[in-house]
Amino acid sequence: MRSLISVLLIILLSLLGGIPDIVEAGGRGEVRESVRDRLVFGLSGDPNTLDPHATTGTLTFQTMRSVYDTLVEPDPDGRIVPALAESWSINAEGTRWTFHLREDVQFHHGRALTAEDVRASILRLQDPGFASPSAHEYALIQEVRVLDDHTVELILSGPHAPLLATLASGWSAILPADLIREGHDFDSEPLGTGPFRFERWVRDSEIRLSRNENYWQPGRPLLREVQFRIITEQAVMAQALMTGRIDVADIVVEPELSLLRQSPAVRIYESPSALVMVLAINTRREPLDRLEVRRGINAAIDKQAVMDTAYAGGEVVGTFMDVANPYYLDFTDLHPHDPEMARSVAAELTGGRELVITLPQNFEPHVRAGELYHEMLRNAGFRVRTQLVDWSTWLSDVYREGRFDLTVIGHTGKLDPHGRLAQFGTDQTYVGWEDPPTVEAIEAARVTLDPEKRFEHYAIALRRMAEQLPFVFVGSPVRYVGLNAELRGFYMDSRLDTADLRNVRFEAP
Amino acid sequence: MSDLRRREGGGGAILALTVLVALGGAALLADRIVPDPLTQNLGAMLLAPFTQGHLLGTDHLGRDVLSRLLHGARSSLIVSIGSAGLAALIGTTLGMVSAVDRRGVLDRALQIGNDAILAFPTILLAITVAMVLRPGRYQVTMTLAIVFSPVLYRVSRVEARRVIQKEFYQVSRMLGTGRFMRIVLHLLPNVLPQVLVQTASLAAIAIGTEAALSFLGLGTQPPHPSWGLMLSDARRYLVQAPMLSIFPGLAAAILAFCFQFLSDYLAERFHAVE
Amino acid sequence: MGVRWVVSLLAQAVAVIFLVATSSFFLLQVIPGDPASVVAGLDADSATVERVRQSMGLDRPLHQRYFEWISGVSRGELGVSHVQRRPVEDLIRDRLPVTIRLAGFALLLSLLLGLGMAVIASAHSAGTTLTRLLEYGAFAFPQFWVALILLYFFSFRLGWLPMFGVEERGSMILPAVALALPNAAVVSRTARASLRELLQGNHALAARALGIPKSRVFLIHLLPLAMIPVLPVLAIQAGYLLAGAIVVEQVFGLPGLGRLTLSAIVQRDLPLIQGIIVVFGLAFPLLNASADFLVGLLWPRLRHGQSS
Amino acid sequence: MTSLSIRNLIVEKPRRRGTLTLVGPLDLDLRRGEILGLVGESGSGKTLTLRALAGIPPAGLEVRDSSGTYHPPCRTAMVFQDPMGFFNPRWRISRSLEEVLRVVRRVPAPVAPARAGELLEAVGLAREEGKLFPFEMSGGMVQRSAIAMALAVEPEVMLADEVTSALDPATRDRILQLLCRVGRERQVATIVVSHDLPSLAAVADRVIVLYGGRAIEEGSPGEILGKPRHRYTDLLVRSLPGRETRGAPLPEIPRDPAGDPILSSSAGGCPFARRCPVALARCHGELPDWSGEKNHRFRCFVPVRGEDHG
Repeated sequence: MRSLISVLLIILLSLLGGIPDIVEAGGRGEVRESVRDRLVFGLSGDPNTLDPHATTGTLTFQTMRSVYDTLVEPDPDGRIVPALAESWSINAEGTRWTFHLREDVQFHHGRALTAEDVRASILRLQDPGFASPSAHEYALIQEVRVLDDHTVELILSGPHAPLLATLASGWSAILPADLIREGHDFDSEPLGTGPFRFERWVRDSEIRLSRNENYWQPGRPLLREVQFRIITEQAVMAQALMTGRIDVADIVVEPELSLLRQSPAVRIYESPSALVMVLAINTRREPLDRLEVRRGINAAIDKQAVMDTAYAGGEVVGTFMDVANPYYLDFTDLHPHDPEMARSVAAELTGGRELVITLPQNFEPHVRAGELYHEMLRNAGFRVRTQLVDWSTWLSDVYREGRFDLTVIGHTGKLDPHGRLAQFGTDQTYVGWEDPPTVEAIEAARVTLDPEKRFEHYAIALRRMAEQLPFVFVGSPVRYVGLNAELRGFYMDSRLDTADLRNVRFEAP
Repeated sequence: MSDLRRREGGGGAILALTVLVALGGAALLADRIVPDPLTQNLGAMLLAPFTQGHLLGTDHLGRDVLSRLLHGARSSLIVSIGSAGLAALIGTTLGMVSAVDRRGVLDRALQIGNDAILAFPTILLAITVAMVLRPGRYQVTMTLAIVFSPVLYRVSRVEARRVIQKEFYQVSRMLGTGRFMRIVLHLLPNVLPQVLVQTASLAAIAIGTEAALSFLGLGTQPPHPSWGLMLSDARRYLVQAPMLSIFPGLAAAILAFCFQFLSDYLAERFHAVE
Repeated sequence: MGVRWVVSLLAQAVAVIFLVATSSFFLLQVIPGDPASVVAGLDADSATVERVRQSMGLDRPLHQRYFEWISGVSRGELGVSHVQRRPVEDLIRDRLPVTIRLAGFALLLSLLLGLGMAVIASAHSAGTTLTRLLEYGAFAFPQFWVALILLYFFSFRLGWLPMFGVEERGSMILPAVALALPNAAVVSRTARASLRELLQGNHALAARALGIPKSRVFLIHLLPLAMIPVLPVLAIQAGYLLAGAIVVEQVFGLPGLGRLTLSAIVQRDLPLIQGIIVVFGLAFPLLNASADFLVGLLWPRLRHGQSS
Repeated sequence: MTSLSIRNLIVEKPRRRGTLTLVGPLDLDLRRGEILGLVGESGSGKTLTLRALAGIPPAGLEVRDSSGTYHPPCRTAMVFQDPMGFFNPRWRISRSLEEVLRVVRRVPAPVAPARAGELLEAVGLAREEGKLFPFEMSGGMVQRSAIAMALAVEPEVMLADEVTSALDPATRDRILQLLCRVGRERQVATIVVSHDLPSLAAVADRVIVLYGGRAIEEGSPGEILGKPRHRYTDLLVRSLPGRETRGAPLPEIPRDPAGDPILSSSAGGCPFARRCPVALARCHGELPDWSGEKNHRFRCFVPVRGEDHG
């Protein structure tokens, strides 16, 4: 008996070992400030790394946007405005870009920002050994020349209009040159010039940031502390927001959206997203290689119903561009919803072949949309089957290798339309749709710096796509963020999908 | 004494069998007795039970919950019975081979292989195998069969070795009964009872595991229903439509109850016979 | 328990782990999905993906990678995570405490619940029926569903317990209960069978015949004895607990090994998945051995060896 | 001076249709210090009788006497056939003894170890041997410890169930003698159950022969062994080894066509009637009353005469 008790005691003690920190942490959490200057930001997943050069994951940029700055940045009106660079100039050929840096910027470890940091950051992005997934966006930069401490020049092999947008994106974060040289662990200890300094990261749990007192924008940021809480279960996220445990829920979709709308403690922040939701069609495969079949499929889909039911509302689009984009053109009248026409196509042209809809199961709305497509196509007389695959399989099988009939995905926007359209019309994309006029137009737009001329080029490409239907273009949804009703100054750039927390504050009660 | 034991749980076992047969029948005839489980009605989503002719209401795409439940029974029955049965086949065969292996080399190898499978975290093994086989209801059946077979391997090996040591088996060996016949005549009938008990119990566990795999997207493929998939879909609607989770949850529980009842009943009976 | 016993146990464990490691390595090569594509993301062109693949070392021949990895494992190095770019053993070490605490708490809970159920079942025939239903229920309801229902009632509705994370007081209670329930059923089944046998056995009879009260016989004499078959079962169940943690940690947002495993699988972080499997593979014989040790402690006859 | 007096002890099993009587009705009277032997083949109800007397009948069985219900009328202690199973395998012998002393006799904890030691010495063990676990002892030592355990409760009646059958022959007699010696010394009435008639006869003051749950013959050991009267006892005695005098073939007790003697006894007649080679018709219908003298009585319509044994 005594031995049994002693064993139980040992087990018990080892378990109780964890309790002090639970109690301590719990006590800390209870503190209620009179004027709140601490933000708890609910994040739907854990970033893989905090190194913005090493990933394309939105979660990294969502958190690191507040730790790093970029040379230039987008403003709410979609223009690109100065940030670390006070001003810049581009030569007539578009091959020499000169940036003048601010002189009052300090890294979090106290050293002032110089041109050398910009050079080191871009070289790091280009380094084949480092293998940044964003490397291709900098491929045209042949040389980064430091003219003086605060002037840096990018020498391009040819004109490349999207570069400015690239430099304004999260992956162009400027890292300190000295730490890059030392091989600092940017994966888990990020250090930049941004409004908040990194405090700690408990993986799969939280990321803590604190105010950068020396931030170059005077009086910013307003918050003292930002805590990103990782909450993967959407239902929990919604409850946490309603009960005040978190102040921001980074992504809100149905059914939580309608729940949150009813809560007085919650305000829903809406912005048109830069996403284009599509039912992608593999145009390499028989019978999908025929335009009539694609039109039949397109005609079978009630796009507004899909947007409303699966994606919580949004506007229907007729081509490969989001509604809010300055380059958007309305082609929705080109192919109306027409179940009758779809039925005749299904009966006459598919030869009874079964179409498989491959669904990525990482994002629930896509699965729901897939179920809707399945039913709509079935009703029109198509033979359909649905196959769920996980995100990795989707990426390699569907996206890289083009092994699918139909698939559901949302194409994210970038600051520059090139980010979305690059490569379309060539045989490089997963839909396999080849169209030389489109390729030509996209390439012409890439090397053209004048926005109006670019618009004309892109218009050609977008019209070709709207006519040729390599996708069923469904719509661009609204991006919903759940906010504490007392929160002010929140801004989410929907094209970068990251929140700007510099002006966020709580309204005094 | 034995009649007393037989009565214990006998009623439960009959009830369990009745429910199983009824479920099986309903699953087979689902096409005839309930509307199509795929038909969506976007105007009638998340209806409460007993409204607009939907006995158990509708789901988030306006599909009839009762039809999905009955059609889902098919998946659940196929997966649970199929995987447990296959596992019994694999596990028992290998277990008996292991037990009769005279030199012990094969036995040793099988044991280490078996331990290796057991050392894999169950769900991880299930996920990995399910990914290799690709998602789907038959693939899940195969996956679970592989995951479950070590349990039956162990049981049948232990039972077979017990039988081999008994006099009657040794006698039949001395009498010159062929090895194969010996296994069929003496080993199998004596190993089978315990295997049956475990198989029924595994069938019950399969239901929960299938649901977990559906939760991870590796089970039955939408829009076709399975209880696990329905549960997984319904979890988002816990607040708005709790009934959506209650029905498939209960159905899964009842099916698992039935298998457990059968397993326990068989165990009692065989215990009594011994 | 002589030296030979320990050596053969060790040899067997090494063989098992080697087999687990090797089979997991090759099995994972077959699963669809490309780690480089995941890291490179949607917008990368094929040259970038290729470069990422090279940086992961995935362009080298399979056998070379295997020998490198397996020799690393033998030195206790599990490689570097493709996605998180940190040593796998660090990643696992970071998450282990949460999962061990969760699993330990759940183990304790399942022991208490299970024994309690077994006692109730043995005390009353009505209790037997009730216990059996509870046991069935614990098996029958899918774990993630139980977890969600618990979350819904105790956190959302009643607000008694925290809904995510590990910081707040009592944050381990709901996950541990969700995790413990199926185990409690196994414990209860085993303890119930063992108690039933003990109750009919000579020792119970003897104690009763000498006039020791029924309740004392039950609680003081028999219950500790009933624990003996429960322990090895518990050891096997501990393995299942770690597996169940994948689902439970996901629902309750606990930063443990289960979450790590799931994200490793989703992202095809092969070294990480392999590392986790090896750690689990190590835990399995370890748990079995510790159960044997505990049984020895509780049951002197076994401790004194197989001499009698 | 009787220490136990029971009338019409019955052990029965309630069933859906009527009850099945397994033992009795049985009358038992014991004096203090008396050694009573209960003898019978397996299935005759010996163990059941003891367990009924001790108040621990198997589950599902009911015990009653002439008063309607049965409670042990005095403090009883029981020693079992399997001495290992008697003890908690996880406890040292002294711990088991102290448990009984403290829980049953309410001996204060500080005194208990000394009392346990005394008991061990009383059964011929050294005090230090109490520090052993049951499995570390020989069968004889464990059975001695079991007797010490029984003595610890200071019983008025001691019940010994086949206590020697698990032991080797050399130890067997010594244990039996020990049991009877401590019983006489401490004036404890003892019921010893065995199927081994000769060794029982060597120690008992009185022997009762059980068949099918009924007492069929009772008397001093010498009388029973020397002049058995009931047909069953007769066959039993004649089948003992070393009795096959004059080259006569070993008598065989015929098989019971109904299988279980208990089942045939519940029909109402002599439980042995179906196997009895000389049974009369009435033997199947009723069980005869006791006949014979006070120190040797039997229940048989066709008793064996003395001269049959020559």
